[in-house]
Amino acid sequence: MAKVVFNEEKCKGCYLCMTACPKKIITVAKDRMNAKGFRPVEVLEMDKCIGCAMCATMCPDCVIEVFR
Amino acid sequence: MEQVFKKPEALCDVNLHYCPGCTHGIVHRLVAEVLDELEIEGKAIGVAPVGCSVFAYDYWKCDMQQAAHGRAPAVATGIKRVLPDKVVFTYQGDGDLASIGTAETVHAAMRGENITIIFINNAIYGMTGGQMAPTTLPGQVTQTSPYGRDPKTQGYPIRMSEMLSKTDGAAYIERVSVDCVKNVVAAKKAIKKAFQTQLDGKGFSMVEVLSTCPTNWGKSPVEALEWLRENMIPYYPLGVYTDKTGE
Amino acid sequence: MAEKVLVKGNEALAEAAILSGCRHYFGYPITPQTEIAAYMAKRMPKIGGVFLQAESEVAAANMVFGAAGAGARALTSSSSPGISLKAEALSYIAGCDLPCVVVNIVRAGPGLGGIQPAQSDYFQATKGHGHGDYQMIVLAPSSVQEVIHLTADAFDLADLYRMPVMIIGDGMLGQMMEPVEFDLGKRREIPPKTWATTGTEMKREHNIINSLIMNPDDLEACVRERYKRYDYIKEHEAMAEEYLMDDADFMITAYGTTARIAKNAIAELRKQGIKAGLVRPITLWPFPEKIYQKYTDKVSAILSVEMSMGQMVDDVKLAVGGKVPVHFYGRTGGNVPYPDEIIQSVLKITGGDK
Amino acid sequence: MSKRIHIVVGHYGSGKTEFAINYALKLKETHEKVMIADLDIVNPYFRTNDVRQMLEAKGISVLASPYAGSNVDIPALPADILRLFDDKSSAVVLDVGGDEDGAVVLGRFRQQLEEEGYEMLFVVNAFRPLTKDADSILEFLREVEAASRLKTTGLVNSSNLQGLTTAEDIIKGQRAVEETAAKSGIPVAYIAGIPEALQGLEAQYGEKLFPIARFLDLGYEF
Repeated sequence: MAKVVFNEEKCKGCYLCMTACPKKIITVAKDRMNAKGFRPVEVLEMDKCIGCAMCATMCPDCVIEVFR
Repeated sequence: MEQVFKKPEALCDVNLHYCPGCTHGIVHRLVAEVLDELEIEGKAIGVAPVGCSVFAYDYWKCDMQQAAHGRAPAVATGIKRVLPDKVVFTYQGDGDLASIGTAETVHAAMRGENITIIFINNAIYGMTGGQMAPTTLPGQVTQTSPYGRDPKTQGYPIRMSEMLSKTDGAAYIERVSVDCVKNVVAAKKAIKKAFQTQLDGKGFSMVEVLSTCPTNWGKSPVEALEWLRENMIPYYPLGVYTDKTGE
Repeated sequence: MAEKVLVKGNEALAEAAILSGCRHYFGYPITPQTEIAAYMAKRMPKIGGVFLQAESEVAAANMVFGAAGAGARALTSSSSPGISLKAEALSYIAGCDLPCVVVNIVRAGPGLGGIQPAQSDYFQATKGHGHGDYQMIVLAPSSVQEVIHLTADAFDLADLYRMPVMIIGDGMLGQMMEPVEFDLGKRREIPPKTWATTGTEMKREHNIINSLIMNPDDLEACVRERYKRYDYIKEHEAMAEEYLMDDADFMITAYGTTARIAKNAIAELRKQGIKAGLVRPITLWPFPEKIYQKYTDKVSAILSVEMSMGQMVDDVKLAVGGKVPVHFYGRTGGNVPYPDEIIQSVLKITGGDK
Repeated sequence: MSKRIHIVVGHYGSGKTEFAINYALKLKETHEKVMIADLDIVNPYFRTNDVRQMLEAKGISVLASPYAGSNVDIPALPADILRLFDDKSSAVVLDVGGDEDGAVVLGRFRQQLEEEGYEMLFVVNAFRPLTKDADSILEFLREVEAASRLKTTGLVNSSNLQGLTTAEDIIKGQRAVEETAAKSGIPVAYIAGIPEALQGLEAQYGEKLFPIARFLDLGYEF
C-alpha cells in the first residue's frame, strides 16, 4: 500500500515527475488548472503506486508527499 | 501508512520563483534536507548571490545574507571568520562563481576557507536572459554567442571543479548532476558530505551541480534534462575531484 | 589619565580600532596606509582577532560586509585607488543598513596618481563611492590624538546609525608622529544587534540581510526611511572646530592636515593685522553647514584651502548660500599648500597684496 | 666611532633618521669624506632624502633611491649603492627603514659588512608602544637582527615625545635601555635628545650624551 499526494497549487506543470515514475501512472489533469494557470498532475490508478518517491525526488517545487 | 517524503523543515513554505522545471528547486530542497538531517538549520548562515537564485534568502529558514555578484565567497569568509563555529554556505550560479567572482572563489579555496559552496552550473546566464556564461559549451547558441560559442574568439568553458581541485586548501570537491533520480540521490550525498567537511573543520568544500535552464535553453523541462545528459556531462564529467576528508 | 606615548597616525588608528572592540580587519596593501595592515597583522593574532589579507580590495570590502552582517565591528583600510574598488561593497553595506568602518588615507589621483598626500577624494567620500541613494558619515581628523577619538567614535556611530563610516586622512596624517594618550573619549550606548545573521539557534525567525527590494514603492519607502535617519544625523552629528573665529573678519576653511597648515598662516596673518580665523569641518558628511551660517554676516570672505582642485569649496558655497564670497586655494598632485601661499591668497582677496 | 661603517636601525618613530643625520654631521667633524645612505624601503615620508640639500651643502654625500620623496613607492635601492663598500676612504652612515621589514635590506650586504666590520646602533624610544620596556625592546631588537642577519653593537637611548621631551623623559627611557643593556650585554652607546632635554644630565651621563638638532620639519609648525 502506497500513495502520493500532490499539492496542486504548488505544481508548475513541468512534468519531471512523470518521466521519473517507474510505473508511468502520473498523468496531466485534463479537467482543471491551478491558480497559477498550470494543469497539475494526478494519479488515477493509485493502487499501482509503489511509494518509491522517485516523482518527489525530481520535483523542483516540493509538490509531492509520499506515503507507504 | 507512514509519510516517506515531504517538504524538508529547513525549506520555507513558499512558492519558489523559478521557471517550471528549473532544477534550482531540486537543489534548494537537497540543501534543506541536509540542513535537517545534520540538524544545523539553527547554526547555518547562507549567502545568497546575484543571479537567478537571488531570492534564495527567502527560501531557507536559516539566517541569510545577500552578496554582490561574485562576492559570496568573500562575504562568507567575513561571516565565517566572525562565527567560526557556525555553518556558512554560499549558493552561486556559474556567472557569479566562475566569471565575475573567479578570484573570490579561487582564493577562498586557496585559503582553505572552512565554508561550503553550492555551485549551480547550467551553462548560461539565466537571470539576465540567456547570455553566454563562462561555462557555455563550444558551439552553444546564446544571446551573446548567436553563432555558437567559438573558443577561438570567445574562449573555452571553464571547468571549476577540475581547477579548484588543484588547490591545496580545497578539502572536498565533487561534480554532480540533477538530471535523473539516481544523480539527484548522489547529489544529495555530495552536498551532505560537503557540509560535514565543514562541520569537521577540514576546509573548503564545493559541490558543482549540473543544472538545467529550460527557458533560456529553449527546451521543455524534460528535453532540458536530456540535453544536460547528452551535452554537459561529457564536457563536465561527474565525480569526486578532490577529497582530503579522510586524511 | 592614560600614559603619553609617541605614535604614528596609522598606528594610532589601528590601536584605537582594537581598543574600540574591532577584532576583524580585512585589507590589501597599498601605500600610504599599509602600516595599518602591518600593525593589525602583528597585533590581531595576539589578541584572538582576525587579520586577513584579501585577494583584492573588492574582496576585502565584501569580507567586511560579511563580518558586519555577522555582528562584528569590522574594519578595512585603503588608499584612493583601493577605495574605488571598495565602492561596490560600501553600497551594499549601506543598502543593508550594516555598520562598518573604512579608512581612506588619500593619495594623489586620478588613476594611479601618486603616493603623496592629497584631499582629492572629497567628492568620492561625501558624494560618491558606490551606486544608489545613500550616505556615509565621513570623519576627518587633523591630529594623531584626534585620530584616536574619531576612530573610537566611528565604530560607535556606525553601530548606532547602522551605516558605514569613513575616516579620511592623508599620508601626512598617517605617517605623522605625535605624543598621544590612548583615551577613547566619550562612548555611546549601542543597542544589541538583534538583526545580525548569527544563526537562528531555532529560537527565532531567520534574519535576512538584504538590499534587494522588488516593489519600487517599497524600495522608495525604505530609502526615505534611511534618509530620515540621515536628516537626524545632519541635525545631531555635524562637527567642526572653530579656531580664532570669535573676532575673525576673514574665514579660512580647511580640513585634516591642511587645517594645521592654515593655522600657521592665520598666526602670520594676525601679525599683519588681518583677523583671520579657521573653520575646520571634522565631519565632512554631514557637512557642518550651521557653523558656517553663524559667520555669514561676520566675515567679509571665506577661503577654502584644499589639497585638490576644489571639492569641499562647493559644500562651503552651498552652506553660505551666496551670502559671503567664497574663494579657493588649492594644491594638487601630491603637493602640500605652504603657509606663504595661503597668506598670499588671503592678501589677494582682502586687497592687501603688494 | 672606530669603525668605518655605521648602521642605524630602530623602530620608526624612534628618532632613528634624525639620529642618523646628526651622526653623519658628527662624523664629518673628524672625517674628510662622509656618506649617508637612505636605505628606507618601508616608509615613503620623513626620510633622510628630504634633507639632501642641507647635507650636501655640508659636504656629506647622500645616496638615496631615485624614487624617495616622489609619487611612486618603488623601494628601489640607488644604483650607486656599492660606492659604500668601494670607497674605503669615506665614513658611512646607513639609515635603515623602520622595523624588521626595513632591516631585511641589510641582509643583501651582509657579506661585505661582515668582511669589513661595522657598528650597528639600535635606536630606542621608550615612548613608542612597541618598545616601551626592556622585554619589548629586546624582542624587537632580535627581530631586526634576524631580518638583517647582523648583530647590534650599541644601544642609543633616543626616548622622546618630540618637542615636548624633558630630562625626566630621557631618564625614564634610560632605565629601560639600561635594563636592555644588562639583559643583552649590548652597551649603551649614546643618549640622544634635543639640547633642552639633555640639560642637567651631563654629570650623570657625561660623554654618552648626544645632542640632536631636528632637521625633518616641514618649514612650519605642524
